[in-house]
Amino acid sequence: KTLRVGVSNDALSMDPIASSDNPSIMTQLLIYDQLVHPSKDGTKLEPGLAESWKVSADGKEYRFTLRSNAKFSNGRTVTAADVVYSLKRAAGEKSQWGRFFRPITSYEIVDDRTVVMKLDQPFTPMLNNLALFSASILPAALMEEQGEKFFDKPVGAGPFVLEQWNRGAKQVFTRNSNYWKEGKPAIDGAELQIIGEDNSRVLKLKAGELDAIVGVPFNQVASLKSDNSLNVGIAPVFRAELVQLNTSKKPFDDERIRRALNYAVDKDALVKGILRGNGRVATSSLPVMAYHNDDLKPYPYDVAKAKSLLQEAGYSGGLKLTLLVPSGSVTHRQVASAIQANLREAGVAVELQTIEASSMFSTTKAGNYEMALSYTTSDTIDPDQLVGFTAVNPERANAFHTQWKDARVNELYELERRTLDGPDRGKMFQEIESRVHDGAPFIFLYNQAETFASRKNVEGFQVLPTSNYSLEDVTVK
Amino acid sequence: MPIAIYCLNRLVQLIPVLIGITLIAFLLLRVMPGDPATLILGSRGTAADIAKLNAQLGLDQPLWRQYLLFLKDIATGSFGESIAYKASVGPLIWERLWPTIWLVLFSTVMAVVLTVPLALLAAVRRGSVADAGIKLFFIVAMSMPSFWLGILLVLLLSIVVPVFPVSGYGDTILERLHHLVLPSLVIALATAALTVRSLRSSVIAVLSADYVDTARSKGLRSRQVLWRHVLRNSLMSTISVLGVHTSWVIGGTVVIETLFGIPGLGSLLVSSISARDYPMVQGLTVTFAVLVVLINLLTDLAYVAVDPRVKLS
Amino acid sequence: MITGASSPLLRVDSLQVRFGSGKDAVTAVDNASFNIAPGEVFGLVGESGSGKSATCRSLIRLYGGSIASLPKGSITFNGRDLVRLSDKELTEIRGAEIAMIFQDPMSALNPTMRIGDQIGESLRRHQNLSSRAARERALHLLRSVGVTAPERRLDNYPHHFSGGMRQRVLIALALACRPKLLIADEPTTALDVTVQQQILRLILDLRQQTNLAVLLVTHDLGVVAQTCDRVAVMYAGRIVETGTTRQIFRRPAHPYTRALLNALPSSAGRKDTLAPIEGEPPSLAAPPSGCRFHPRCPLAVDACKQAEHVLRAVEPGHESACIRVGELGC
Amino acid sequence: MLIEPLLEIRDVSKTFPQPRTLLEVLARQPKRTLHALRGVSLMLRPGETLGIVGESGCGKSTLGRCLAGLHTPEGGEILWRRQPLSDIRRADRSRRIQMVFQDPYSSLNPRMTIAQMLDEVLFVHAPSMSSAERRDRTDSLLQMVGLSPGLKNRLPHAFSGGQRQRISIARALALEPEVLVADEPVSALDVSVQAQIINLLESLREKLGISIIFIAHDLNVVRHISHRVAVMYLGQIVETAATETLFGNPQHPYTQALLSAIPVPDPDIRSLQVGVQGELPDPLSPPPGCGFSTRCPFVMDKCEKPIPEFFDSGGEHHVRCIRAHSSTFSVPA
Amino acid sequence: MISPVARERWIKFSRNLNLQLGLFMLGLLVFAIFVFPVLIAHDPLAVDFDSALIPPGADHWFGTDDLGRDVLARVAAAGLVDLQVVTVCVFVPFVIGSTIGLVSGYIGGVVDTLLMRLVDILWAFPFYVLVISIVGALGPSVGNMYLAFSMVVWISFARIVRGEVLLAKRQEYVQAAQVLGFSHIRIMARHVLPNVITPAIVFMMADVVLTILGVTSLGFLGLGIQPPTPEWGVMIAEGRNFILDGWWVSLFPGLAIVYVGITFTLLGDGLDDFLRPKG
Ligand SMILES: Nc1ncnc2c1ncn2[C@@H]1O[C@H](COP(=O)(O)OP(=O)(O)OP(=O)(O)O)[C@@H](O)[C@H]1O
Ligand SMILES: Nc1ncnc2c1ncn2[C@@H]1O[C@H](COP(=O)(O)OP(=O)(O)OP(=O)(O)O)[C@@H](O)[C@H]1O
Ligand SMILES: [Mg+2]
Ligand SMILES: [Mg+2]
Repeated sequence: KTLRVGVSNDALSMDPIASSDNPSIMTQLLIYDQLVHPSKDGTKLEPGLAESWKVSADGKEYRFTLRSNAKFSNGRTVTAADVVYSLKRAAGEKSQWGRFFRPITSYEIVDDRTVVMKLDQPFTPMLNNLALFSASILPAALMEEQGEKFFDKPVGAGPFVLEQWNRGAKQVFTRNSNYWKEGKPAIDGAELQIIGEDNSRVLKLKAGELDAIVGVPFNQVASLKSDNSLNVGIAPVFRAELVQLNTSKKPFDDERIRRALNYAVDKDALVKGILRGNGRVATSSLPVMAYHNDDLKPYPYDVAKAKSLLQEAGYSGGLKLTLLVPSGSVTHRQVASAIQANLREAGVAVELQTIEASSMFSTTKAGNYEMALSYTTSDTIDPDQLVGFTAVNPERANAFHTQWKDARVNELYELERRTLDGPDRGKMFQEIESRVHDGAPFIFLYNQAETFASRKNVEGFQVLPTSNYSLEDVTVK
Repeated sequence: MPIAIYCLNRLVQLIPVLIGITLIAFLLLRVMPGDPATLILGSRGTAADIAKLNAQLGLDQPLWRQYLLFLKDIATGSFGESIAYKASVGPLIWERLWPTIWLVLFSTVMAVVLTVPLALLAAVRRGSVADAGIKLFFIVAMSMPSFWLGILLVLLLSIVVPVFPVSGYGDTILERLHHLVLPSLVIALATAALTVRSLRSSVIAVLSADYVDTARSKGLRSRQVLWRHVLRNSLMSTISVLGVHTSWVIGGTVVIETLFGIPGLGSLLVSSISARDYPMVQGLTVTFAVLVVLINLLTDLAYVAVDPRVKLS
Repeated sequence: MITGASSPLLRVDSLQVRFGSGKDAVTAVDNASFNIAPGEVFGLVGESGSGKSATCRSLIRLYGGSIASLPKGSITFNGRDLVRLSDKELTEIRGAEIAMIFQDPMSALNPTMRIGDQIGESLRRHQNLSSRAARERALHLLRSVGVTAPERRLDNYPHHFSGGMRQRVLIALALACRPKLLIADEPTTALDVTVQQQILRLILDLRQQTNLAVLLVTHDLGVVAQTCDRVAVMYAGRIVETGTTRQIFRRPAHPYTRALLNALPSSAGRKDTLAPIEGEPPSLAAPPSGCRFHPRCPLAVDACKQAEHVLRAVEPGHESACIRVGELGC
Repeated sequence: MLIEPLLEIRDVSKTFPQPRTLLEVLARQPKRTLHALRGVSLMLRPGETLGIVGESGCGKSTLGRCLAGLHTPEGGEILWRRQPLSDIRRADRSRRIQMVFQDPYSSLNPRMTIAQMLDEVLFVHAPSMSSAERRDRTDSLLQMVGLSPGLKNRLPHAFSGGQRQRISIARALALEPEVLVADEPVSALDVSVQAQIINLLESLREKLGISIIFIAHDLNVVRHISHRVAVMYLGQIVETAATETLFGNPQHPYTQALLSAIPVPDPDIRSLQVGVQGELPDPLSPPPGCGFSTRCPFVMDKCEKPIPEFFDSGGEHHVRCIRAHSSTFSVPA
Repeated sequence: MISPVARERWIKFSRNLNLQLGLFMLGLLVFAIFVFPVLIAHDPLAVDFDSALIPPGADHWFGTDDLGRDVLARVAAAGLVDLQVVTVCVFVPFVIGSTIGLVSGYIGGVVDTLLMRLVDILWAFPFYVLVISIVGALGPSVGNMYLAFSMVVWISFARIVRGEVLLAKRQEYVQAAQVLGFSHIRIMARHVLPNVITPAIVFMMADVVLTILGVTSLGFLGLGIQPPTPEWGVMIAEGRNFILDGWWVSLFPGLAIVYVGITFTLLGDGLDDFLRPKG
């Protein structure tokens, strides 16, 4: 049986160290495997290719033991050498995710199945980072041999093998018969069909042309639920919807403006009207996950306050701003219109600019924007990733391309990473969260749930807290 | 071999057009705002990095050399490097070319199948209810935006009465035909709106031509007159209308492919535009233009096949 | 030579042809009667718009446009009334017994069909010839109308032919099934005089060989004089005079015929002024009452305005519609 | 009587290059040209009507259009009272030579009323005239050609062919030209109307003293109206003479054939003897020698080489035929 | 007294059903666009989640969309926007293209050859591809859309007019004007132009339909007029996401486009009859 899944965007690359877009990441998680995995509920880590691991008491040494039956799809056994090669590559110059692995200063291959990593100083997120897609274990020898060509026909140790990739159309997977997990995956193969328009995806599911889809428009959730042939799921995911504000540009360099914008948007209405209640108003750029700061209150909807802040900042005469909106997503389009209508009331004229979702990231990264409607999802179950991503500057994304800078946040970030997991570390995260809230480099919108739907004959299809979908447990009747 | 000479002639005539096409596509990219190197590197890139990449892309060269480089890229079939896909544009376009060609072909066949009987009926029964009905139908068809008609057809023929797939593109030929029925129908209706009009009026004109009277005076039955004498001569002007219109059809695939999720050139153009993938846009523009030029060539040949008079010139 | 009376091949009686409808209705032919004997060349002359083409086209129902109603009157051809035949029955007669050639040879041949096929089509339709036999016969026909190297020409398209050659091809085509009557609607008007001479000669020669009757439409009185046995003169949709060619030219019995002959720049020499007919031909949509020529007629009297259109015999075989024919002095 | 010629055409030739395809250009194939006029010489005296006849495509219109300035001849020259016509400004030239065209249906701008048409001519050429003066002149012009000024606010489609030809004549005469080139002005008209126009042209010529170049293919008409006649064949003049001389004693075999081909409107003189076989040769590749040699019943070997010179058989009768040079020449019965 | 020409025109008009119907429909459209917004007093931009997706009824004749905006108000407002764009995108190229075609066809020679080569080349680019590329490159804005359409559409007008000029040049009335010694400018303006412009005007009507389709298609693809400015194509794109339970959101803008299409097709046919000279 082959499972046909409708997704909205195509992957760009199969190279785990060169990807930061969700479609690429999700495909990579299907074909590659890592040493450890987040558990399905998003609360702890589980063994992956490593059947066990040991962390030294000082937190400076990690010892992994690989499974004896861990094999790549071409039948070769996964060895310690592959692990070292892959992680060194992930920490290398070319990697977009180098910082996540550079704390490892040396590797030791004890035997084929045992590898030891050494750190100069403790690095608490380390284990979580090894669960990232970018820490996927690749076959060293094959990669050496093929170079970049490897990614045209990648070989991994994950549950599926990428059989065919028609760019912009679909990805076809077959079951990896060498997958270490006994009897998994349960289906013979899968097909990811790229269907940009949400509506087409829903229609195709209804028409039986797809078995499952992710990203059901919220306004259709209710009507799909009433369809007997479908299962509709709503998964709480580690995700936050934001409007990035480019603080390196005027007027966003002024905190008052940024706060005013937060006051001017009626987030409750968005959750109610657009999400149809499937979410909650966001308090910061961090999703509701471990160590969430429950004391923070969202910016209330207060046009008068917004106006007075704008006036204070010297923009009483009105403002003209542009907002980048990713194409394809209905929800984003609706939210954008609503934001536009909201801001108009505060005297801010917004011009919407639709832009292909996959190029959103590179555009904001290049700094060519004023405001951008976007979101973050966590690939790990530890807040460290998103803190580094959305709050710290300089860091990989310079506070998610807003260029916002807060010395205390940077300091806390350094500290948190050296502190062992526990309440103390939690406090640091909470402080960071409240500083982000106050500094308002984003308009914090909401934390939405992920919607998905499948036909009744599909069982086990679900979206994980890390926003990806695991297909290995899916069965099709 | 007059036909061979004719073809050769047409091919020689293509040379300046092809040069012009590449030149325009090239200039289009150069006048676009934004610097490809900055786009590729993002804010990570230092000024030095950007300069290096610009040199790598040849953007530091004088314009004419850039153009020659572009021609070289075309000649090697690579068309440059896509920014979004980080791969050569040429093979990506090649992969996407076929769905578009199938779509155009299929819709043209459909349009012709629709056009000939309806136009003949309307012309022969000029002024009748059938004529008025056909006219009204195609005025409406012509005025309908293709995307709207597509949505309506999907609703009707994929959801309410699920006969055709909602969107996508199959693997086998049969599957593809099945997937292409609705999108082709949308295009074919718009095309037929034009060709029915044109064929109808040329049939009417031909019906009063002297040689049709000659044919009738021979005692041929009206059906024989219609098929042997009227149709062939009327088709000529319709072929040129169709030829001009293929440029529209090919352009229209942009909308239709996006709507029906067909992985062809059109949907690639739309996503590349949004992604600011300039080399891809440039390659696609050239490809589209060359397609049109080739189809015009085919039209001319069809014309030659129908009209013996143009053979020599 | 008065053959018409005995056993006419074609007898047209009170023919009326109307075009258009409602206010735009035009009576192109009104109360036309004439007959043609086998082997006779019958001329129909008149100015542009006088209804010559409408008359002869209506004989085989090729009106070249929308007709208001079926022609009134009767058309008896070889004992059968063509007006009463169904369309299908008429196609059996077209081409087989009555053939037609048209004014403009440049546009009367299908430009996309080989000459041989165009001729063969008629043969295959009426004589059930095989395509090989039809080709043989087409070859023969082309040779007989004086097309040089007919073997080669058979596979040519019309655009390879000059105007005169095309008219020859059209004649071959018309005569393919040995019709009894050839309707020639201004067959030489579009041609140069030297070529006109050749074509007229050809038609007369063929008539000689096959006892073909010809209805020759023309506005050139010279052509009439040179070719026709009998003539009918049309004015504004009506036949105003019929007679043998000599009667018409020597003793014209209608003022219009007379004026027409006088208006010719004569070949006899340079006269100081011509004698034109004043005014313009009337519109057929609103023709003058009575005798339609009366507004331009130098002899018109009040009675002409009410005169009914009747052809009266002036002498045997010579009829005129003028009520003052007695006073014309012929 | 040696009256100074008004217009002298000397050895004028006009060619039309045929379009070549790019491939032919690249293959360096020679240009193909259509020689519409090949060394035409003629002259026109004041007050005279010169008839030009010939079969379709022989270059009659091209000659007329060269005179009217619509074509520029490649070779030879046209002199206006000894002054090259090419030196005269366009506007001045148009005040001297005017033209009437063949097709009464396309020679009037379908979107201008008759009054506008005539008014425009006066407005352009006599800017000093007041609009009232122009109105008067328009009316008198219309009256001159026998039209009622009451019709002047109509568009051309409201007029019959003969009336339109009258309007064309009025428009041409508005400039009071000295020469009127009439390119088949009556061939599209019916006999009865044709006679009206011919009479009109005759009377205007007499009244205004203009010269007329009358192009036609109807020999009877030409014979009626012309003082002198030139016969053209394949871009060349083959014979010129005073009208009666030409018709009474045609010397060129082509002229003879042409004359014999006119159907005489007399049933007692039936003469459908075919005088000349075949049709006009392809003007793109005319025969090297005498143009008529391919159809001439008297053709000899000598005809096929050089183009024969004009032979003056006396009394301004010129013939381009080698048989006219020889003493054995005789008019065939 | 009415002049005979005016009388004729009136008779011609009174018999021209297409033109009358077309003008009537156009009048109705203009009325709707300008009067409805005043009449119904709904703000086409006001977001109100409480009244989202109300089916057509007494309060909202065309219903409301997912953000609670009145569809009728938006359709009317969009009509204004779309017709403005279309007017500019058709009229400017009409003037430019016709002028170029007129001059080029009349002068002929090298200028004409070069120009027609350029036209050939531009002609090879499918309309949508060129427009999308230009708009995509310069960014989606109304101004750029004007630019893109103008750059593309003038070709058609130039081709049409040039072809007609070449025919007209052979007409004897143009030659007569030359023989009459008129200046070339006068001949072009008074004698050629009025007789060649009819097909261009008729095509202009067809082009309105094509341009409406083009503009709305761009809007549909998100490359045209940007939200919240109401635009028919954008509205259809938004509405298709809840086509099953809010069919009215994309139905009405679609019908509006069809209405405009029919109107201008009728006008085109009518003008063709009306402007063609008799005889
Ligand atoms: N299909 C038609 N519809 C309407 N009116 C017609 C039609 N055919 C002919 N007429 C009218 O009938 C009249 C006679 O036309 P017809 O063609 O018979 O004249 P004709 O004598 O052959 O003239 P010509 O010498 O120009 O050929 C004309 O006034 C013409 O306008
Ligand atoms: N503008 C032109 N371009 C090319 N060839 C031309 C042009 N004008 C005339 N010709 C050619 O020149 C030759 C002479 O043409 P012209 O019109 O002078 O003949 P004509 O004697 O007036 O014929 P007709 O009796 O048909 O009017 C013809 O072969 C014609 O095809
Ligand atoms: Mg006729
Ligand atoms: Mg001529």
